[in-house]
Amino acid sequence: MELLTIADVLQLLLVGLSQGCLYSLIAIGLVLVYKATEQVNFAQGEFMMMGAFVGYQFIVLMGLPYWLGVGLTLIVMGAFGYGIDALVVRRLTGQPVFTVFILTLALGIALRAVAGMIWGFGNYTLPAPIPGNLKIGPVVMAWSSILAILLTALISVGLYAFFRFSRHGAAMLALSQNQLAAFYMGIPVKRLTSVIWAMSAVFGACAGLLLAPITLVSTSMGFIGFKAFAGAIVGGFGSIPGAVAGCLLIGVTEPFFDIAFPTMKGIGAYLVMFAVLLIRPQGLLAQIHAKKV
Amino acid sequence: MRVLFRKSYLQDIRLFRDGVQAAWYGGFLALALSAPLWLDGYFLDELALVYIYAIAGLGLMILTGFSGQVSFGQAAFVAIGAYAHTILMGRYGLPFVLSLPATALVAGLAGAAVGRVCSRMHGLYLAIATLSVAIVTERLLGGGGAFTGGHRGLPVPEMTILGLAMDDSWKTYLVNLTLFTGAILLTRNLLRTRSGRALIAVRDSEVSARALGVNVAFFKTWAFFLSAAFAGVAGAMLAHAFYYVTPEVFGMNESIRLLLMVVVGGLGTIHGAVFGAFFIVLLPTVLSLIKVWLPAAIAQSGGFDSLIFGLILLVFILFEPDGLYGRWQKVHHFFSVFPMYKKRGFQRQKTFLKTERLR
Amino acid sequence: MSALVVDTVSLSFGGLKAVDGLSFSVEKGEIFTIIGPNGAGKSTVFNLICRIYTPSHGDIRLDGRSLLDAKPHQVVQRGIARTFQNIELFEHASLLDNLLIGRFRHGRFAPLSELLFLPSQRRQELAHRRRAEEVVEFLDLEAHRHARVADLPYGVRKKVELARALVSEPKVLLLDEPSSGLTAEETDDTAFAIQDIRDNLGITVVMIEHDMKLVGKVSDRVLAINEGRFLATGTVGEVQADPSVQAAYLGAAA
Amino acid sequence: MSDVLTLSNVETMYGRVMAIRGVSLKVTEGSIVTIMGSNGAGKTTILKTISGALDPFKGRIAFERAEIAGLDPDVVARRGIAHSPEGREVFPLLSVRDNLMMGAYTRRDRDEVARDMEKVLGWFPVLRDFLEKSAIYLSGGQQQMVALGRAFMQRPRLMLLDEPSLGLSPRLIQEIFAIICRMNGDEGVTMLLVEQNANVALPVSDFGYVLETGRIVMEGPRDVLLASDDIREFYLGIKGEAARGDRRWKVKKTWR
Amino acid sequence: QTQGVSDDKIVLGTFTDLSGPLAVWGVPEQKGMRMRVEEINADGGINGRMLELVVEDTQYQVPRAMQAANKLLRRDKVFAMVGSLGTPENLAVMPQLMEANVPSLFPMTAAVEMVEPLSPLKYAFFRSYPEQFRAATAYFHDNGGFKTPCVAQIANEAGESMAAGVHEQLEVYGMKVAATTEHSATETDMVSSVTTLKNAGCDIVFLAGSVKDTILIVLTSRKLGFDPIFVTGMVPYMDAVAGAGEGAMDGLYLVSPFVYVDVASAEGKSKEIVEAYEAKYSEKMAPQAQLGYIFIDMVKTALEKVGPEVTVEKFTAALEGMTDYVDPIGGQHVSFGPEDHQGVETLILARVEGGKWTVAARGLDY
Ligand SMILES: Nc1ncnc2c1ncn2[C@@H]1O[C@H](COP(=O)(O)OP(=O)(O)OP(=O)(O)O)[C@@H](O)[C@H]1O
Ligand SMILES: Nc1ncnc2c1ncn2[C@@H]1O[C@H](COP(=O)(O)OP(=O)(O)OP(=O)(O)O)[C@@H](O)[C@H]1O
Ligand SMILES: CC(C)C[C@H](N)C(=O)O
Ligand SMILES: [Mg+2]
Ligand SMILES: [Mg+2]
Repeated sequence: MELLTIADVLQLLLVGLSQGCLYSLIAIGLVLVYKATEQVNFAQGEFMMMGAFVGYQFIVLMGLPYWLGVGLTLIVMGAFGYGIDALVVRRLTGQPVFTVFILTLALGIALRAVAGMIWGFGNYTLPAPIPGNLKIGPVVMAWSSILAILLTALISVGLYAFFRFSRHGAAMLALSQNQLAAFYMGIPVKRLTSVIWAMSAVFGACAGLLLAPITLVSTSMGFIGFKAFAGAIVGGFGSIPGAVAGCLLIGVTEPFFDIAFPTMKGIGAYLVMFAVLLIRPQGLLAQIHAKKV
Repeated sequence: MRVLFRKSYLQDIRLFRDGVQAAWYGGFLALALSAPLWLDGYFLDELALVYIYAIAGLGLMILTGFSGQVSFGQAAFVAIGAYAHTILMGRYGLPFVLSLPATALVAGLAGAAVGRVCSRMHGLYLAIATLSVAIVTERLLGGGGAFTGGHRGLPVPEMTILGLAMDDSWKTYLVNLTLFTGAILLTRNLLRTRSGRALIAVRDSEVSARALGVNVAFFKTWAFFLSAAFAGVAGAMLAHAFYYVTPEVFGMNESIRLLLMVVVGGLGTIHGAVFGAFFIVLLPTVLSLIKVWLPAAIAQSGGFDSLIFGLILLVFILFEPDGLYGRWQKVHHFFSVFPMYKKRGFQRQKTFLKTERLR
Repeated sequence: MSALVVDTVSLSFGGLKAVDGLSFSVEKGEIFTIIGPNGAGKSTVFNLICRIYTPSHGDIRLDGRSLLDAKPHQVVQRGIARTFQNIELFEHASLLDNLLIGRFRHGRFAPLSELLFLPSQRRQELAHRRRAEEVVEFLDLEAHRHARVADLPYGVRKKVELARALVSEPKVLLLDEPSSGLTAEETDDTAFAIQDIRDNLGITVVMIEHDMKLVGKVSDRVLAINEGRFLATGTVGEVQADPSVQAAYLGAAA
Repeated sequence: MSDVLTLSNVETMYGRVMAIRGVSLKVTEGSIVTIMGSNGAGKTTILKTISGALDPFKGRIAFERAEIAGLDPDVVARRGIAHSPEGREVFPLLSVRDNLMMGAYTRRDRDEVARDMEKVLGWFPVLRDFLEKSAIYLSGGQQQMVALGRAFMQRPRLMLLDEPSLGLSPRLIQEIFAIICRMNGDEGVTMLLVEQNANVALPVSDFGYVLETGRIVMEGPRDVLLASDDIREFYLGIKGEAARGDRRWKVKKTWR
Repeated sequence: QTQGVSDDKIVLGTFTDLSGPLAVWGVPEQKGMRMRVEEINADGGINGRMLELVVEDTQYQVPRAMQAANKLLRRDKVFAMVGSLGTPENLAVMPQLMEANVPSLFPMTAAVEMVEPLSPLKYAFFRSYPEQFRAATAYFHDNGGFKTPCVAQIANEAGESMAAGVHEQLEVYGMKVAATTEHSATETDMVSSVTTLKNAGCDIVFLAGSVKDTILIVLTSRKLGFDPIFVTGMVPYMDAVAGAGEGAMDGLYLVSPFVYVDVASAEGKSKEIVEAYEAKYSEKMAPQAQLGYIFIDMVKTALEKVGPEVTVEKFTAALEGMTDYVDPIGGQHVSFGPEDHQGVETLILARVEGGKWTVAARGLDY
């Protein structure tokens, strides 16, 4: 086998970076819900899939202009996320997080089926937000990948500021740590939780719209959520910078792993995660703390 | 309402709470044993499958329900069991009665290895770590070349026990029933002894468990060992039921299904594993039986089955977070106090969560 | 010989010196109380003894043998049992199961015998159960025997913790605020229980307590600390009379 | 003076267990009321039912004449009831400052909030050293201070305090009750206290209730209660001549 | 009395993927089958017996296939299994069928084991995956040739046996696969696989895969400026693949044992069927639907030959005697014989042009 050229390495790094950013976008949705409510949304990948399908509906099936379609998709998905919490997840307020975890697993199954029944089980193409590629010498990068990187950076910084400086951000942290006390403080726990779900569905939709041109729209595209999960875990589940770092780590190492073991493509992410957890069982930026007794 | 008078400590220790309960279980066992007399092959096979899944479920229950370690990788151990058994019997010619315990040991050791490595992980971290074990195992089995038969897998040798060919539904049914009963007994025994309680201690408070002398890492590993051994036995029996083992059989989906099973059944109870197995195994069957009555446009559309499956699970978790067994207890309570039942007498009070980020 | 010796032990969290060169020793069969203002480092001392933390300096000895080479789960083997200030019970298990877990150190890991529930196992279980029952009776917990611990009121849970520590039959019992959350009457009962534990069982008791009435009633010796450092020691009367203790801890009307 | 809070015939259940069996009580404006009772009497349950953390099975709860039974706790909190719960319930991973600021979540008056913060730090000067420290690392008593301070930061009209003295040093207990009196006197906050430490609580209260197994068995103004033998013996721990003295009245337990 | 045959009906069973990764195959297949069944029944059935088709969804999961098969065999008591989808699923179910003496007819997979070892109960429609890939290898070897053949394989049984065909045929030429990559079905990004292939300098890549991965590999290669010959087997034979990426799939080759007849190019009887399908389901008749339609039609033809008294033996004898069946849509010749249980004997080469499949060559072999 030939050695990789510098250009190849660059290319793979860039691909890893943009793939990592896509993982991050999904992971941010996941971590956001966790950070603010300590619920784990196993259906985040399916939220992303729904976002892609809704975009497909507006942009391809209904033929709306791209950015109008995107706007509508984000609105619809925001409402969808809010609704999922208000109608379904909220009923489990106070149940162990594990129960919510399982609930979202079932939700994922149902969402995949619903999407398939509405849009079919095939693979569909959705145009890229900015078509075409950026070519720098031998290295090619899709404009939409660059957009993904920018968006991820923007969202991470925005969320950091939100949790750091806003009253509601702090309230969300509080409610994830002690629901009863949060209620006692007069924090509208239920409404904030739904808002968080809406936000995470919107981020999921962004990821879906950006991912769609790369991997096609299909009911199974949500499986990428597992890798986002792995990334978030590597970073220390619950930390947004951690999630981004973890996803980038996984995104960047993955292609090199695949090249080294071409017949084992796809498991690199999990091995990296496992390796990190062996050394740091709580991930890079640990979110689990020792209890004081 | 039946009131239980305790007259000796043994009452809390022995297998059944009282004679009435013993009679119930005896009745169930008799019913199960006699099933081949009044059920046709189809239902026998389905029931056998229920037993097999229940064995795997009991294993997962020990791990997740009792020791509190969420595993998304149970299918990996089922797979290891299925392959170990097939290879031991097929390639090394071990007889069934030796191969099965050996399989349990192999799978158990694999589980212990994973458990040992993961003993510092908790909750979600552990869940995803074990999920990756399942994903990687599937791929490794597929890439295992001649030893595992690659993606094509391996044909499973006929089941012969001490020279008797198990070539009929009722025979395999009885074998599975026996193993299932055995698994229940072992689990029950575990729970009424010291190491079973250690698992519960680890689940509820590691700090306290340590203060009382429980070696937390060791017992986590032990739970993994037991659960994987159970899974291995289930895998071996699944292999026989499927005639053919391929890596696909034991993918991530199967892991998720197993976890859903114990949750729907009711986490943390032995009954839960059994109820869950009935639910998960028989639901598709029931669905396809009732589909006949539904309008074709709905019933024939792709996705209908998974939609209903997902929705039923959803509704279940929403309205009965304690699982099927929890529901059963309520029904039971209703009948035992029948004329005096107050609807809100079983009201779920509001509960509130505290962070699980503290260990 | 002293049962438990804490020898110039120090520990800091970040820049905060939680325990700072603290020494004391507890005699066998003594009821020894540690008092001190909130945040003085009392619970931290217990955590150090139980090996939850490792001291940055100093040594802790039980019956002359250093405890520092023990892992947290081996401390109870050496004969030290404890309760926690914030209650750390096995919430989803019954009271009895909590006590039976307390018996953990009196048994061996015997997988086959356990899984098959051999007759020897049955005998052991019966013995554990009898032991647990004695403690239940001793602390008047009969009514709650089969209740799920999570459903019990605060005060009862406090007692369950004491019971759980007791069934392990320790040589030294560490109690972190045993009377908090109890009424005066219940505090009295606790006082008698602590005395009985010492008198009848010969267990050495080290406790942290803020209720000076209880302290006065049961303690043989009292140690007052503040900011991780020694303040005063002696009988209750002596310590209470110490002006620095009065200023830091007791307040005006003590 | 009007009644701020009235409970009539409240029953609360846990699953099938009835913890409160028809409790009626009143809290008049500007007063301090104490509920006493032994372990498991249902004191915590009453407070939780008032603040909406539990739904009553039966009965009515009126706060400033509006029905609040069955409302969500956050709604009740915004109506002006602060609850300092049993077991402290601080936000473990937030800093002490954020914990206190959470108390002021519903308030918009920044300057007032800052002034209240100073007031709280003045009452509990130790907290000032730990402002940026996560609450989980505080000692038990320090957490209790955070919980009390946080409830005060809500600027409630009615404060429910569940065992505020739990785990505090004797000196702090005196100080806390002094603070409670001050809040009551200076800020006009009405107080409903649950306290084991009746020795300190009762003398500062205006009125008291005694709860046994979910029922109110005795009630009266402070002076009446302070004079009652039963109260003196069981809740104040003051032994009368005829009572048991320092001798134990229970059979001495032996085992082994 | 034969299982599944009563005075007024014959029950057929199938398990397929209606909501899993291969629902793109299963859903149209099922529709095509149902359409033919309904037509037959509307015409008064076969010798007075109506056909009944019981469909089970497996989601492409073996355990569910096992349960489905168990139900079809024992509860519905089907006379035969027709067009059941999936290699691992069929492999797992086959022993049960044999034991129950139920014929396995035209499973929707081209695994070799669907005919081998020869059994009176096993009949396949397709030429197998290895044959498809051997023929593909042979075709490109003979027409233009290649130096560095590579394989991009999906990590499952089907992918493995497709790749095996390439290996076998290359051996004939004394050549070896230069590079192999293996990806799972849920993979979303193929850059690394493509880079591996590109670095190995492949001039032909055999895509031993499924639907989505095929599209992704081709699209990614186009993006990275990697332009070898891409050849695949029958699995991605559908419009969605040809049309993906707005023309980017042009040039992709595919070897298939059946012909996809587009409504535009159809004529005569074939046109009628395709149009009837479109009218009924208001969607284009996918090749998978066409296969489903043909499968049932073949069963009907055989049953008609059997006559009023239907037994498994008579039925299989009729199938073995069916040497002159011509499929009503693609016009392909299908023949069986006592030693030959594989229906279609020819292979065609299709190619994407202008976002559509066109037949580039017929009669491929090796
Ligand atoms: N794990 C920790 N990390 C950081 N600081 C800690 C930790 N544990 C204790 N501290 C600090 O150490 C000091 C002593 O705490 P400790 O819990 O020992 O107090 P205490 O004497 O038990 O007080 P109290 O009577 O209130 O329970 C406190 O200031 C506390 O904030
Ligand atoms: N979650 C629960 N489930 C079932 N029963 C409960 C639950 N919580 C409390 N109880 C029961 O309700 C009764 C009242 O409990 P509560 O906590 O109100 O008592 P309390 O007076 O506050 O006691 P303490 O002084 O110990 O805090 C007790 O008998 C207790 O066993
Ligand atoms: C025709 C395809 C749907 C078959 C599938 N690739 C399999 O062999 O499993
Ligand atoms: Mg303390
Ligand atoms: Mg209370």
